[in-house]
Amino acid sequence: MKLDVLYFAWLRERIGLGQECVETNAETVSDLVEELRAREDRYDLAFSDLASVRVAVDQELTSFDAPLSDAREVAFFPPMTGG
Amino acid sequence: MKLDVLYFAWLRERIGLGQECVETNAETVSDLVEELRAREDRYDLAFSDLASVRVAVDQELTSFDAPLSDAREVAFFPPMTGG
Amino acid sequence: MPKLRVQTEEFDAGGELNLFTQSQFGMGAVVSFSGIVRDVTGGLQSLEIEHYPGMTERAIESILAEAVSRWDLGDALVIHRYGSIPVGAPIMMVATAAPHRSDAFQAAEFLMDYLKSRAPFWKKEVTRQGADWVAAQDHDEDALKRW
Amino acid sequence: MPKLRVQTEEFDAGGELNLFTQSQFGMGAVVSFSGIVRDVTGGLQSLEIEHYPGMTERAIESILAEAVSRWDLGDALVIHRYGSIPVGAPIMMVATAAPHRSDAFQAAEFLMDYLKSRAPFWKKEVTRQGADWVAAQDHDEDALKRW
Repeated sequence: MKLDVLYFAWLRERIGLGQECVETNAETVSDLVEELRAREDRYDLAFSDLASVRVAVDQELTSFDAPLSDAREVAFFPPMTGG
Repeated sequence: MKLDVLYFAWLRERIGLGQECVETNAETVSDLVEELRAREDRYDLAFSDLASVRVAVDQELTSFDAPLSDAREVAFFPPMTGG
Repeated sequence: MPKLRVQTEEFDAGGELNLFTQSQFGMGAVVSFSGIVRDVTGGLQSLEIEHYPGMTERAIESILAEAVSRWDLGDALVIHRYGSIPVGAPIMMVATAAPHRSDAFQAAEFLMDYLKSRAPFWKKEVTRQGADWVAAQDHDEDALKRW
Repeated sequence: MPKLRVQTEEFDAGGELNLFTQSQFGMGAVVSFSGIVRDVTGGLQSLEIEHYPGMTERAIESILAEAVSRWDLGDALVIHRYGSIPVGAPIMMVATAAPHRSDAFQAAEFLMDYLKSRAPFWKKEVTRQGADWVAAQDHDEDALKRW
Protein backbone atom coordinates (compact mmCIF):
# COMPACT_ATOMS: atom_id res chain seq x y z
CA MET A 1 0.00 0.00 0.00
CA LYS A 2 0.94 3.65 -0.40
CA LEU A 3 1.08 5.90 2.65
CA ASP A 4 1.68 9.61 3.05
CA VAL A 5 4.23 9.89 5.83
CA LEU A 6 4.66 13.29 7.52
CA TYR A 7 7.39 14.55 9.86
CA PHE A 8 7.21 17.62 12.08
CA ALA A 9 9.57 19.76 14.18
CA TRP A 10 12.94 18.13 14.92
CA LEU A 11 11.89 14.87 13.24
CA ARG A 12 11.35 16.83 10.02
CA GLU A 13 14.74 18.51 10.47
CA ARG A 14 16.66 15.29 11.20
CA ILE A 15 15.08 13.37 8.35
CA GLY A 16 15.40 16.35 6.03
CA LEU A 17 11.89 16.36 4.63
CA GLY A 18 8.36 17.07 5.81
CA GLN A 19 6.40 14.61 3.74
CA GLU A 20 6.97 11.60 1.53
CA CYS A 21 4.99 8.85 -0.13
CA VAL A 22 6.00 5.41 1.19
CA GLU A 23 5.22 2.06 -0.44
CA THR A 24 4.99 -0.43 2.42
CA ASN A 25 3.44 -3.66 3.68
CA ALA A 26 3.86 -2.68 7.35
CA GLU A 27 1.00 -3.92 9.49
CA THR A 28 1.53 -1.56 12.41
CA VAL A 29 3.14 1.81 13.08
CA SER A 30 6.05 -0.03 14.73
CA ASP A 31 6.62 -2.09 11.56
CA LEU A 32 6.69 1.12 9.53
CA VAL A 33 9.20 2.69 11.91
CA GLU A 34 11.46 -0.39 11.57
CA GLU A 35 11.31 -0.15 7.77
CA LEU A 36 12.14 3.55 7.86
CA ARG A 37 15.05 3.05 10.31
CA ALA A 38 16.51 0.37 8.07
CA ARG A 39 16.61 2.79 5.13
CA GLU A 40 19.22 5.34 6.15
CA ASP A 41 21.12 6.71 9.13
CA ARG A 42 19.08 9.91 9.26
CA TYR A 43 15.89 7.88 9.79
CA ASP A 44 17.61 5.59 12.26
CA LEU A 45 18.80 8.63 14.24
CA ALA A 46 15.42 10.39 14.13
CA PHE A 47 13.67 7.31 15.56
CA SER A 48 16.40 6.28 17.99
CA ASP A 49 14.43 7.40 21.06
CA LEU A 50 10.81 6.46 20.53
CA ALA A 51 9.85 7.72 23.99
CA SER A 52 10.12 11.23 22.56
CA VAL A 53 8.20 10.50 19.37
CA ARG A 54 4.41 10.68 19.00
CA VAL A 55 2.39 9.27 16.11
CA ALA A 56 -0.91 10.15 14.47
CA VAL A 57 -2.69 7.89 11.97
CA ASP A 58 -5.09 9.76 9.72
CA GLN A 59 -4.73 12.79 11.98
CA GLU A 60 -5.71 10.98 15.18
CA LEU A 61 -3.13 10.57 17.93
CA THR A 62 -2.46 6.86 18.49
CA SER A 63 0.16 4.39 19.71
CA PHE A 64 3.00 2.56 17.97
CA ASP A 65 1.11 -0.73 17.99
CA ALA A 66 -1.79 0.78 16.02
CA PRO A 67 -2.65 -1.15 12.81
CA LEU A 68 -2.11 0.53 9.45
CA SER A 69 -4.92 -1.23 7.55
CA ASP A 70 -6.96 1.44 5.75
CA ALA A 71 -4.49 4.15 6.88
CA ARG A 72 -3.74 6.90 4.35
CA GLU A 73 -1.59 9.30 6.36
CA VAL A 74 0.88 8.65 9.17
CA ALA A 75 2.60 11.52 10.99
CA PHE A 76 5.56 11.45 13.38
CA PHE A 77 6.40 14.33 15.70
CA PRO A 78 7.77 15.21 19.14
CA PRO A 79 5.45 15.78 22.13
CA MET A 80 3.29 18.79 21.35
CA THR A 81 4.01 22.22 22.80
CA GLY A 82 1.00 24.36 21.91
CA GLY A 83 -0.84 26.96 23.94
CA MET B 1 -19.12 58.13 72.72
CA LYS B 2 -20.29 59.23 69.29
CA LEU B 3 -20.42 56.70 66.46
CA ASP B 4 -21.22 57.02 62.78
CA VAL B 5 -23.64 54.19 62.06
CA LEU B 6 -24.20 53.21 58.42
CA TYR B 7 -26.87 51.00 56.84
CA PHE B 8 -26.78 49.46 53.36
CA ALA B 9 -29.15 47.70 50.97
CA TRP B 10 -32.37 46.44 52.58
CA LEU B 11 -31.20 47.49 56.05
CA ARG B 12 -30.96 51.05 54.77
CA GLU B 13 -34.40 50.75 53.20
CA ARG B 14 -36.08 49.27 56.28
CA ILE B 15 -34.55 51.76 58.68
CA GLY B 16 -35.17 54.61 56.26
CA LEU B 17 -31.74 56.19 56.35
CA GLY B 18 -28.20 55.42 55.24
CA GLN B 19 -26.20 57.06 57.99
CA GLU B 20 -26.69 58.58 61.41
CA CYS B 21 -24.65 59.75 64.34
CA VAL B 22 -25.35 57.71 67.48
CA GLU B 23 -24.46 58.65 71.05
CA THR B 24 -23.92 55.37 72.90
CA ASN B 25 -22.12 53.59 75.71
CA ALA B 26 -22.42 50.18 74.01
CA GLU B 27 -19.37 48.03 74.65
CA THR B 28 -19.90 45.61 71.75
CA VAL B 29 -21.69 45.55 68.42
CA SER B 30 -24.39 43.38 70.02
CA ASP B 31 -24.98 46.01 72.72
CA LEU B 32 -25.35 48.65 70.00
CA VAL B 33 -27.83 46.48 68.10
CA GLU B 34 -29.90 46.06 71.28
CA GLU B 35 -29.95 49.82 71.83
CA LEU B 36 -31.04 50.45 68.24
CA ARG B 37 -33.77 47.77 68.37
CA ALA B 38 -35.18 49.33 71.54
CA ARG B 39 -35.57 52.68 69.77
CA GLU B 40 -38.26 52.03 67.20
CA ASP B 41 -40.08 49.25 65.35
CA ARG B 42 -38.26 49.89 62.08
CA TYR B 43 -34.91 49.17 63.79
CA ASP B 44 -36.37 46.20 65.63
CA LEU B 45 -37.64 44.80 62.32
CA ALA B 46 -34.40 45.47 60.44
CA PHE B 47 -32.37 43.59 63.06
CA SER B 48 -34.91 40.82 63.71
CA ASP B 49 -32.86 38.18 61.87
CA LEU B 50 -29.21 38.74 62.74
CA ALA B 51 -28.16 35.66 60.73
CA SER B 52 -28.73 37.75 57.62
CA VAL B 53 -26.93 40.85 58.88
CA ARG B 54 -23.20 41.49 58.58
CA VAL B 55 -21.24 44.15 60.45
CA ALA B 56 -18.09 46.14 59.78
CA VAL B 57 -16.32 48.23 62.41
CA ASP B 58 -14.15 50.96 60.94
CA GLN B 59 -14.57 49.33 57.53
CA GLU B 60 -13.32 45.90 58.60
CA LEU B 61 -15.73 42.97 58.55
CA THR B 62 -16.13 41.65 62.10
CA SER B 63 -18.54 39.78 64.39
CA PHE B 64 -21.34 40.93 66.67
CA ASP B 65 -19.26 40.38 69.78
CA ALA B 66 -16.56 42.78 68.58
CA PRO B 67 -15.76 45.57 71.08
CA LEU B 68 -16.57 49.16 70.14
CA SER B 69 -13.78 50.86 72.12
CA ASP B 70 -11.98 53.26 69.76
CA ALA B 71 -14.54 52.57 67.02
CA ARG B 72 -15.59 55.52 64.90
CA GLU B 73 -17.78 53.93 62.25
CA VAL B 74 -20.06 50.89 62.43
CA ALA B 75 -21.85 49.59 59.33
CA PHE B 76 -24.67 47.05 59.06
CA PHE B 77 -25.58 45.33 55.80
CA PRO B 78 -26.82 42.05 54.30
CA PRO B 79 -24.38 39.39 53.02
CA MET B 80 -22.45 40.89 50.13
CA THR B 81 -23.30 40.12 46.52
CA GLY B 82 -20.49 41.62 44.47
CA GLY B 83 -18.74 40.28 41.42
CA MET C 1 1.25 47.38 41.67
CA PRO C 2 -2.25 45.84 41.39
CA LYS C 3 -4.80 48.26 39.90
CA LEU C 4 -8.28 48.96 41.24
CA ARG C 5 -11.12 51.09 39.92
CA VAL C 6 -14.58 51.46 41.47
CA GLN C 7 -16.77 53.50 39.15
CA THR C 8 -20.27 54.12 37.80
CA GLU C 9 -19.14 54.54 34.18
CA GLU C 10 -19.31 51.69 31.68
CA PHE C 11 -15.89 50.34 30.74
CA ASP C 12 -14.48 48.61 27.67
CA ALA C 13 -13.39 45.14 28.84
CA GLY C 14 -11.38 44.42 25.67
CA GLY C 15 -9.66 47.79 25.75
CA GLU C 16 -8.83 47.31 29.44
CA LEU C 17 -7.48 43.82 28.73
CA ASN C 18 -5.20 45.20 26.01
CA LEU C 19 -3.92 48.06 28.19
CA PHE C 20 -3.29 45.62 31.03
CA THR C 21 -1.48 43.16 28.75
CA GLN C 22 0.65 45.87 27.14
CA SER C 23 1.82 47.09 30.54
CA GLN C 24 3.30 43.67 31.38
CA PHE C 25 6.84 42.49 30.81
CA GLY C 26 7.89 38.85 30.85
CA MET C 27 4.40 37.55 31.63
CA GLY C 28 3.38 34.63 29.42
CA ALA C 29 -0.17 34.26 30.70
CA VAL C 30 -3.00 36.76 31.03
CA VAL C 31 -6.42 35.69 32.34
CA SER C 32 -9.51 37.90 32.41
CA PHE C 33 -12.97 37.50 33.85
CA SER C 34 -15.88 39.76 32.92
CA GLY C 35 -19.21 39.71 34.69
CA ILE C 36 -22.18 40.73 32.53
CA VAL C 37 -25.72 41.62 33.68
CA ARG C 38 -27.71 38.51 32.84
CA ASP C 39 -31.47 38.37 32.48
CA VAL C 40 -32.20 35.08 34.22
CA THR C 41 -35.96 35.43 34.65
CA GLY C 42 -36.76 37.18 31.40
CA GLY C 43 -38.05 40.44 32.88
CA LEU C 44 -34.90 42.14 34.14
CA GLN C 45 -34.43 45.78 33.11
CA SER C 46 -31.31 46.69 35.02
CA LEU C 47 -29.20 45.96 38.04
CA GLU C 48 -28.75 48.60 40.75
CA ILE C 49 -25.49 48.16 42.60
CA GLU C 50 -24.96 49.81 45.97
CA HIS C 51 -21.57 49.83 47.66
CA TYR C 52 -19.80 51.11 50.77
CA PRO C 53 -17.38 53.82 49.63
CA GLY C 54 -14.10 53.54 51.48
CA MET C 55 -14.59 50.00 52.70
CA THR C 56 -14.97 48.80 49.09
CA GLU C 57 -11.51 50.02 48.20
CA ARG C 58 -9.98 48.70 51.44
CA ALA C 59 -11.55 45.27 51.03
CA ILE C 60 -10.52 44.87 47.40
CA GLU C 61 -7.00 46.15 48.03
CA SER C 62 -6.63 43.60 50.78
CA ILE C 63 -7.93 40.83 48.46
CA LEU C 64 -5.46 41.94 45.77
CA ALA C 65 -2.56 41.98 48.24
CA GLU C 66 -3.49 38.47 49.34
CA ALA C 67 -3.54 37.26 45.71
CA VAL C 68 -0.13 38.79 45.02
CA SER C 69 1.32 37.12 48.12
CA ARG C 70 -0.10 33.68 47.26
CA TRP C 71 0.73 33.37 43.57
CA ASP C 72 3.60 34.32 41.30
CA LEU C 73 1.83 37.26 39.65
CA GLY C 74 3.18 40.09 37.55
CA ASP C 75 0.10 42.20 38.04
CA ALA C 76 -3.63 42.17 38.73
CA LEU C 77 -6.54 44.46 37.87
CA VAL C 78 -10.04 44.84 39.35
CA ILE C 79 -12.71 47.14 37.90
CA HIS C 80 -16.13 47.11 39.61
CA ARG C 81 -19.08 49.32 38.78
CA TYR C 82 -21.87 50.57 41.01
CA GLY C 83 -25.11 52.41 40.22
CA SER C 84 -27.53 51.39 37.48
CA ILE C 85 -26.34 48.84 34.90
CA PRO C 86 -28.57 47.68 32.02
CA VAL C 87 -28.96 44.05 30.89
CA GLY C 88 -26.02 42.90 28.76
CA ALA C 89 -23.58 45.50 30.10
CA PRO C 90 -20.40 44.65 32.01
CA ILE C 91 -20.60 44.83 35.82
CA MET C 92 -16.99 44.18 36.64
CA MET C 93 -13.78 42.60 35.44
CA VAL C 94 -10.69 41.00 36.87
CA ALA C 95 -7.40 40.44 35.04
CA THR C 96 -4.24 38.69 36.18
CA ALA C 97 -0.83 38.35 34.53
CA ALA C 98 1.71 35.70 35.47
CA PRO C 99 4.71 33.88 34.05
CA HIS C 100 2.67 30.64 34.08
CA ARG C 101 -0.96 29.96 33.31
CA SER C 102 -1.86 28.12 36.50
CA ASP C 103 -0.96 31.14 38.67
CA ALA C 104 -2.94 33.48 36.43
CA PHE C 105 -6.01 31.20 36.48
CA GLN C 106 -5.93 30.48 40.20
CA ALA C 107 -5.41 34.10 41.20
CA ALA C 108 -8.30 35.23 38.96
CA GLU C 109 -10.64 32.61 40.46
CA PHE C 110 -9.52 33.54 43.97
CA LEU C 111 -10.16 37.24 43.30
CA MET C 112 -13.63 36.46 41.93
CA ASP C 113 -14.56 34.24 44.85
CA TYR C 114 -13.54 36.92 47.34
CA LEU C 115 -15.16 39.78 45.42
CA LYS C 116 -18.45 37.85 45.41
CA SER C 117 -18.68 37.52 49.17
CA ARG C 118 -16.19 39.88 50.79
CA ALA C 119 -16.37 43.15 48.88
CA PRO C 120 -19.22 45.37 50.10
CA PHE C 121 -21.46 45.46 47.03
CA TRP C 122 -25.17 44.70 46.98
CA LYS C 123 -27.18 43.99 43.85
CA LYS C 124 -30.83 44.87 43.30
CA GLU C 125 -32.73 43.52 40.32
CA VAL C 126 -35.09 46.03 38.72
CA THR C 127 -38.01 44.58 36.71
CA ARG C 128 -41.25 46.12 35.47
CA GLN C 129 -42.92 44.65 38.56
CA GLY C 130 -40.59 46.26 41.05
CA ALA C 131 -37.15 45.76 42.52
CA ASP C 132 -35.64 43.07 44.73
CA TRP C 133 -32.32 42.62 46.47
CA VAL C 134 -30.33 39.66 45.17
CA ALA C 135 -29.82 37.12 47.95
CA ALA C 136 -26.30 35.91 48.66
CA GLN C 137 -25.84 32.31 47.60
CA ASP C 138 -24.51 29.58 49.84
CA HIS C 139 -22.30 28.24 47.07
CA ASP C 140 -20.58 31.63 46.83
CA GLU C 141 -19.76 31.51 50.55
CA ASP C 142 -18.70 27.87 50.18
CA ALA C 143 -16.39 28.78 47.28
CA LEU C 144 -14.15 30.63 49.76
CA LYS C 145 -13.36 27.45 51.65
CA ARG C 146 -11.11 26.06 48.97
CA TRP C 147 -8.54 28.86 49.30
CA MET D 1 -21.14 26.88 17.88
CA PRO D 2 -17.60 27.09 19.31
CA LYS D 3 -15.30 29.18 17.13
CA LEU D 4 -11.79 28.23 16.00
CA ARG D 5 -9.16 30.12 14.04
CA VAL D 6 -5.66 28.91 13.20
CA GLN D 7 -3.72 31.72 11.57
CA THR D 8 -0.33 33.38 11.06
CA GLU D 9 -1.66 36.94 11.45
CA GLU D 10 -1.44 38.81 14.73
CA PHE D 11 -4.81 39.25 16.41
CA ASP D 12 -6.26 41.82 18.81
CA ALA D 13 -7.06 39.91 22.01
CA GLY D 14 -9.17 42.74 23.46
CA GLY D 15 -11.12 43.22 20.23
CA GLU D 16 -11.72 39.48 19.99
CA LEU D 17 -12.88 39.38 23.62
CA ASN D 18 -15.38 42.18 22.95
CA LEU D 19 -16.74 40.55 19.77
CA PHE D 20 -17.06 37.23 21.60
CA THR D 21 -18.82 38.87 24.57
CA GLN D 22 -21.21 40.85 22.36
CA SER D 23 -22.28 37.70 20.53
CA GLN D 24 -23.51 36.09 23.78
CA PHE D 25 -26.99 36.22 25.23
CA GLY D 26 -27.81 35.37 28.81
CA MET D 27 -24.20 34.57 29.75
CA GLY D 28 -23.11 36.19 33.01
CA ALA D 29 -19.48 35.10 32.93
CA VAL D 30 -16.79 35.45 30.28
CA VAL D 31 -13.25 34.15 30.89
CA SER D 32 -10.32 34.72 28.56
CA PHE D 33 -6.77 33.44 28.48
CA SER D 34 -4.05 34.99 26.31
CA GLY D 35 -0.64 33.45 25.83
CA ILE D 36 2.14 35.95 25.13
CA VAL D 37 5.68 35.22 23.84
CA ARG D 38 7.80 35.53 26.96
CA ASP D 39 11.55 36.08 26.96
CA VAL D 40 12.57 33.76 29.79
CA THR D 41 16.31 33.66 29.18
CA GLY D 42 16.84 37.25 28.07
CA GLY D 43 18.00 36.50 24.53
CA LEU D 44 14.83 35.43 22.76
CA GLN D 45 14.09 37.13 19.46
CA SER D 46 11.00 35.27 18.34
CA LEU D 47 9.10 32.03 18.54
CA GLU D 48 8.62 29.89 15.43
CA ILE D 49 5.48 27.80 15.64
CA GLU D 50 5.02 24.80 13.37
CA HIS D 51 1.72 22.96 13.17
CA TYR D 52 0.03 20.06 11.37
CA PRO D 53 -2.61 21.58 9.07
CA GLY D 54 -5.77 19.52 9.13
CA MET D 55 -4.99 17.64 12.33
CA THR D 56 -4.72 20.93 14.23
CA GLU D 57 -8.30 21.85 13.39
CA ARG D 58 -9.58 18.33 14.08
CA ALA D 59 -7.81 18.13 17.44
CA ILE D 60 -8.99 21.54 18.63
CA GLU D 61 -12.56 20.97 17.43
CA SER D 62 -12.63 17.73 19.38
CA ILE D 63 -11.28 19.51 22.50
CA LEU D 64 -13.94 22.22 22.09
CA ALA D 65 -16.72 19.64 21.70
CA GLU D 66 -15.51 17.91 24.86
CA ALA D 67 -15.58 21.22 26.78
CA VAL D 68 -19.11 21.99 25.59
CA SER D 69 -20.28 18.54 26.67
CA ARG D 70 -18.69 18.78 30.12
CA TRP D 71 -19.69 22.27 31.22
CA ASP D 72 -22.73 24.50 30.90
CA LEU D 73 -21.22 26.82 28.28
CA GLY D 74 -22.86 29.34 26.01
CA ASP D 75 -19.88 29.48 23.69
CA ALA D 76 -16.13 29.04 23.38
CA LEU D 77 -13.41 30.51 21.18
CA VAL D 78 -9.87 29.37 20.33
CA ILE D 79 -7.43 31.41 18.24
CA HIS D 80 -3.93 29.95 17.76
CA ARG D 81 -1.17 31.38 15.60
CA TYR D 82 1.65 29.62 13.79
CA GLY D 83 4.72 30.96 12.00
CA SER D 84 7.08 33.58 13.43
CA ILE D 85 5.91 35.51 16.50
CA PRO D 86 8.07 38.23 18.11
CA VAL D 87 8.63 38.62 21.88
CA GLY D 88 5.66 40.31 23.58
CA ALA D 89 3.14 39.36 20.88
CA PRO D 90 0.11 37.13 21.48
CA ILE D 91 0.48 33.46 20.53
CA MET D 92 -3.04 32.31 21.18
CA MET D 93 -6.19 32.96 23.12
CA VAL D 94 -9.11 31.06 24.55
CA ALA D 95 -12.44 32.53 25.65
CA THR D 96 -15.44 30.87 27.29
CA ALA D 97 -18.90 32.21 28.12
CA ALA D 98 -21.21 30.59 30.65
CA PRO D 99 -24.17 31.43 32.87
CA HIS D 100 -21.94 30.88 35.92
CA ARG D 101 -18.31 31.72 36.56
CA SER D 102 -17.15 28.28 37.66
CA ASP D 103 -18.12 26.71 34.31
CA ALA D 104 -16.40 29.50 32.38
CA PHE D 105 -13.20 29.18 34.45
CA GLN D 106 -13.04 25.39 34.40
CA ALA D 107 -13.73 25.11 30.68
CA ALA D 108 -11.03 27.70 29.90
CA GLU D 109 -8.46 25.85 32.02
CA PHE D 110 -9.45 22.54 30.46
CA LEU D 111 -9.08 23.97 26.95
CA MET D 112 -5.65 25.37 27.81
CA ASP D 113 -4.43 22.12 29.35
CA TYR D 114 -5.49 20.19 26.26
CA LEU D 115 -4.15 22.72 23.78
CA LYS D 116 -0.75 22.55 25.52
CA SER D 117 -0.31 18.81 25.05
CA ARG D 118 -2.87 17.55 22.53
CA ALA D 119 -2.99 20.10 19.72
CA PRO D 120 -0.22 19.53 17.14
CA PHE D 121 1.86 22.67 17.58
CA TRP D 122 5.60 22.80 18.14
CA LYS D 123 7.49 25.84 19.37
CA LYS D 124 11.04 26.78 18.43
CA GLU D 125 12.88 29.54 20.27
CA VAL D 126 15.01 31.75 18.03
CA THR D 127 17.90 33.58 19.70
CA ARG D 128 20.98 35.31 18.28
CA GLN D 129 22.90 32.09 19.03
CA GLY D 130 20.57 29.85 17.04
CA ALA D 131 17.25 28.11 17.39
CA ASP D 132 16.04 25.32 19.65
CA TRP D 133 12.83 23.32 19.90
CA VAL D 134 10.98 23.86 23.17
CA ALA D 135 10.77 20.60 25.11
CA ALA D 136 7.36 19.45 26.31
CA GLN D 137 7.08 19.75 30.08
CA ASP D 138 6.05 16.94 32.37
CA HIS D 139 3.78 19.24 34.36
CA ASP D 140 1.83 20.04 31.18
CA GLU D 141 1.20 16.34 30.59
CA ASP D 142 0.37 15.90 34.28
CA ALA D 143 -2.14 18.77 34.09
CA LEU D 144 -4.37 16.59 31.89
CA LYS D 145 -4.85 14.06 34.65
CA ARG D 146 -7.16 16.27 36.68
CA TRP D 147 -9.88 16.33 34.00
